[in-house]
Amino acid sequence: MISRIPTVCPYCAVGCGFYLTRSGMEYMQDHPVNEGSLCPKGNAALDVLNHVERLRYPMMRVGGDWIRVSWGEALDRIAEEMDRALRERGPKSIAFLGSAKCTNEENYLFQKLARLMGTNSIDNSARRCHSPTIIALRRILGTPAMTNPITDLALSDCILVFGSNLAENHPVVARWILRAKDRGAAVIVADPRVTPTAWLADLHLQLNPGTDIALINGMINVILREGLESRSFIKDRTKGFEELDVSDYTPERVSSITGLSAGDIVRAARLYARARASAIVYCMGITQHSCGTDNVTACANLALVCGQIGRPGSGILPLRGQNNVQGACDMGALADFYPGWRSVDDPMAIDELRRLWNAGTLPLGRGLTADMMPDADLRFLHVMGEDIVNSDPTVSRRREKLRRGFMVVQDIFMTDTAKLADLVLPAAAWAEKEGTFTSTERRVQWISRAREPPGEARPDLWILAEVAARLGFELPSDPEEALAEINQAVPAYRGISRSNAGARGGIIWPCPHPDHPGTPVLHTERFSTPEGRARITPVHHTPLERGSPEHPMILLTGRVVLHYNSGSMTMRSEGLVKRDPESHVDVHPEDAEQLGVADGDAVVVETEWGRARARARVTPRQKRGTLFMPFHFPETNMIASELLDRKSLMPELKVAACRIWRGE
Amino acid sequence: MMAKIYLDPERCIGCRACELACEREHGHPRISVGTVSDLAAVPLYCHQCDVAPCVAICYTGSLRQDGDMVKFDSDLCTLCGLCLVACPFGAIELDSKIQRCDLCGSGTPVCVMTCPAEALVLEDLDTVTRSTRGRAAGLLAARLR
Amino acid sequence: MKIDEKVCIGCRACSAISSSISISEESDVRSITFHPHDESMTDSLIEACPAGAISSGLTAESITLIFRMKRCSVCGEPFATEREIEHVAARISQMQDFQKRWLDLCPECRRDGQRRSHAVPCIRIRGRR
Amino acid sequence: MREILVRPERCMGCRSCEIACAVEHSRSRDLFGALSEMPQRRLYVEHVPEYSLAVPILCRHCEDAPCVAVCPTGALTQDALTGVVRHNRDICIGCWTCASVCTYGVIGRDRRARVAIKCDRCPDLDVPACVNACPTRALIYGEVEELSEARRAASALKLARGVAASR
Repeated sequence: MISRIPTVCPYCAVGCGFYLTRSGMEYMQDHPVNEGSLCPKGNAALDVLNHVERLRYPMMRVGGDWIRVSWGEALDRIAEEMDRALRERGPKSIAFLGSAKCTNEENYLFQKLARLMGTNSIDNSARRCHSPTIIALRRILGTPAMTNPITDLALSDCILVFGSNLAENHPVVARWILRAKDRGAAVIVADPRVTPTAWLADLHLQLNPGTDIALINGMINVILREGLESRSFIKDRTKGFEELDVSDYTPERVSSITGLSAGDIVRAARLYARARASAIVYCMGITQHSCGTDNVTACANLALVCGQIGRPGSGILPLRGQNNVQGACDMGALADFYPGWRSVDDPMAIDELRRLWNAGTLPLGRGLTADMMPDADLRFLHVMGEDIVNSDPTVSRRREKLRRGFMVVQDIFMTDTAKLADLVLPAAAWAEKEGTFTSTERRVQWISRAREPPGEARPDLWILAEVAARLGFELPSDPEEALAEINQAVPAYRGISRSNAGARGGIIWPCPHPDHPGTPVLHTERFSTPEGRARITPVHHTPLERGSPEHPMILLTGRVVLHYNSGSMTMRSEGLVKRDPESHVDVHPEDAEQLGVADGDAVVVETEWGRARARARVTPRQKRGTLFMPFHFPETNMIASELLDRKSLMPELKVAACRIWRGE
Repeated sequence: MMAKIYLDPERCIGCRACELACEREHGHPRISVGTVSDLAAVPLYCHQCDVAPCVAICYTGSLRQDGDMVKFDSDLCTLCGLCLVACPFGAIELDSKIQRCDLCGSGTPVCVMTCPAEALVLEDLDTVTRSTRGRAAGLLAARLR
Repeated sequence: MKIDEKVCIGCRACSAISSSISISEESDVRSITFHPHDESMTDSLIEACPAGAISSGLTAESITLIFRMKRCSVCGEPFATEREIEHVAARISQMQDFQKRWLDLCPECRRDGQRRSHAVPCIRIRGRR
Repeated sequence: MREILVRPERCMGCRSCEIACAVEHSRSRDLFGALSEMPQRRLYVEHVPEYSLAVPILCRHCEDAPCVAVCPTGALTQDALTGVVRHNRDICIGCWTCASVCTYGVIGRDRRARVAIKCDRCPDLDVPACVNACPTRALIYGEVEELSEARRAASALKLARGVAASR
């Protein structure tokens, strides 16, 4: 009997390793990313596994009650309802939501099932964190993923952090930034708030919300004016530089847009461009805007102009949110991409999959995303491990509309989404099944089964295979067999196997054949665009006109260190909840005084989308004129914006015009 | 000299992983993180003082100086609570027993192991001050060149 | 057992051993009630008392001793009896000439004060950025 | 306020300062006596191999010194007039909080008394022993204003020489 089994943390996308023992956990000191360390959520990971509220049996809604049913009944019913929806209304009436918390194998088979049923309405929560990254980096660099591994940050001489509070949201990343600082690296943090990440900064750019493009173009302006660009890199590795016109973005003008001093803009530009190796780290402060795709494009432009990409310590690092969000996207659990980043609008690319899957035809054109589902006339919705009601504002506000059709939710807890369903299936949690997770740095790691699932809970893969079998498709229920099929479908995963992904630290894709050691740094010699060059793409600042006389302030949203996304996991962890029990809203002291709000007061925050209650926290670290609310509490989602980035369908969750007053 | 836990406040990101780890290990956290003016975070824990006031006040010998560490023997403890009064750090708590850092027995304490930012280290004092001096000298020397 | 109320400092040692000694706290006072009890416990109580306030002998009635609590000079919360503080101050100064400025603070405010002083250099640098 | 100024460019790493410091803080106050007493260091000549330089690192007696701020017992105090950070061994509890916050790493541990040990700027001497002993005047002692004045004069001289040479 093995006394400890290696596993990967189920929370964020850093992909930290630790051991599960019979009674608890142990740190894994030889893991390449976390070296034994874990953040508070990682330390509390077992609370979820052992929780009394875990779903144990399949349950069907009959009238207002939940009735325990057998797996056979439940699975037959799913097949029957899906089949009926298809017969009566066609493939447009069915939809699927995959999960950035489920394995690659599960997401791969889930999207395959959706597409074999004739729909591209399959999506996952990546839509709400990095869909702009997917669109922009795929177009510009060819590969929509982090260019360098996390540990590479220790080799950087300048780290530019844009819109990421990584010290709270990816604490282990801070370890590598601190290592770089030990070597004398300069750290620049651009964020309207003074976060613990900003504590680490040598230069903190406290810019106005929504002015990222102006800042970046301003930096490029300085770089070009001072001749700090990399001429040879621009000439040999990129195209489109001639079209890049940033002459309007003088430090003085950018200063008036961003609220930063012109000197700080110049300093940031010089630090970034002059360093031997510079890295850009960004997160949802860049993506969750109606100009999210343009924001990412601007980041890429900056890196390309300076040639700061494709070397150790030098690259673009979008920090992704969930433990397998990179993998779920690689597997094509997206409304606009098939596995291996094949566009739904590219019949040639899809034809390869058609042959692999032995399918007659496969659907073309973008399917529905979660935001669109409440308003689509759906007859059947299958949700695998996502709590869209608590993570998606649009769905949250229109949740009742989801109930028009038959809804299946498979999850580990009775989430608010599951409560809407007609059928709820108990799923095995991460340590109770096998398969691969892909972390934010493209690191594919095999997890082993360390525990038995509670009651009759089953791995998602088994559930999918059983449903498929009833619909007349044969899908593998064994993760290794599924991975073998992924080898065929996703080029970057061609050489990935249980043995190399199961080794300590797994393997970083692209891994084109079984003996390949993996590719930690991308784009070292050529970019993965068809022409092998990166495409510099001009983008411009458009003012964020969100304020109005009724809603003069800007509400910012984000995460806090002790909670995670919709809270379906962390809110069930006693150690985390007791340390951070309720929603709060951060207010600058001068705003607070003007509004008559004191620390600890009950307040109401209103946006044009709704009202939420919270407790005020007065702190000078908040920028004047802005508020901040963590989005782990359902209240915040009820008032978040519904505006979309048209290129990626990312909702503008980061900012909303608002007002605040004291009251219950 | 024996290793103790030392803190570099400039590294601490206030994530409270040490608290959670300690609570998991001992049932009650013996290290507590607090933020100051939302600009810094400082974990607070027993310093294993060399001339410890808690040892001076303990009349049962339950707290005693053992080498460079303060050892605690719960069998001798009467739960009088005077060590809580004596400790200048407020690092001792009393629930159903005395809660105080014991460096997790042997090996590396869990708070040190789990700290993502390497703000807590288990070192002996000489190593800590030597590396600080090295850094200070390095910075000065780098500026001269 | 007999209790010498002039010597007793109002700590929690005896009440932790014997169920016939009860302790209660109300804003500014801690009361300890000694009920008549099984005399076989007396030896261990004598041994457990840090102040030497317990001796052998018979007591027929319940006695309640009332101790004034010391309030923290920062937050104002009571945290120990005044006698306990005096006892600690005296015991530590037998060994060394301490300033003992922390004895006026509750443990929470001691932690808070330590954190503040630790954070001073960080705040000085970070506040300027 | 008189300070010890370090001019690392002059330091040749002879460690005369360390020896003088040990002698001054020994009971016997002579070299052989000091050695037999196993002296403990209060100042440190650090060798920086990357730059092949020796840099004397000693207590700066910082303004608003962090070590004084964190000392829970008041064993470390700062003289308002001279700025000297003094350590009272009798009330030190050996918690090493001072040592862990010191940015220079110059608070050590007295092996016997198990309490902190640090530079006291030689209260019995007019000029600290280390400064007296330095053969290259890498350590100098004086008012900060005087010291900067001397530095200004030196750079003015350097510039003037350059101008004169180019004429």
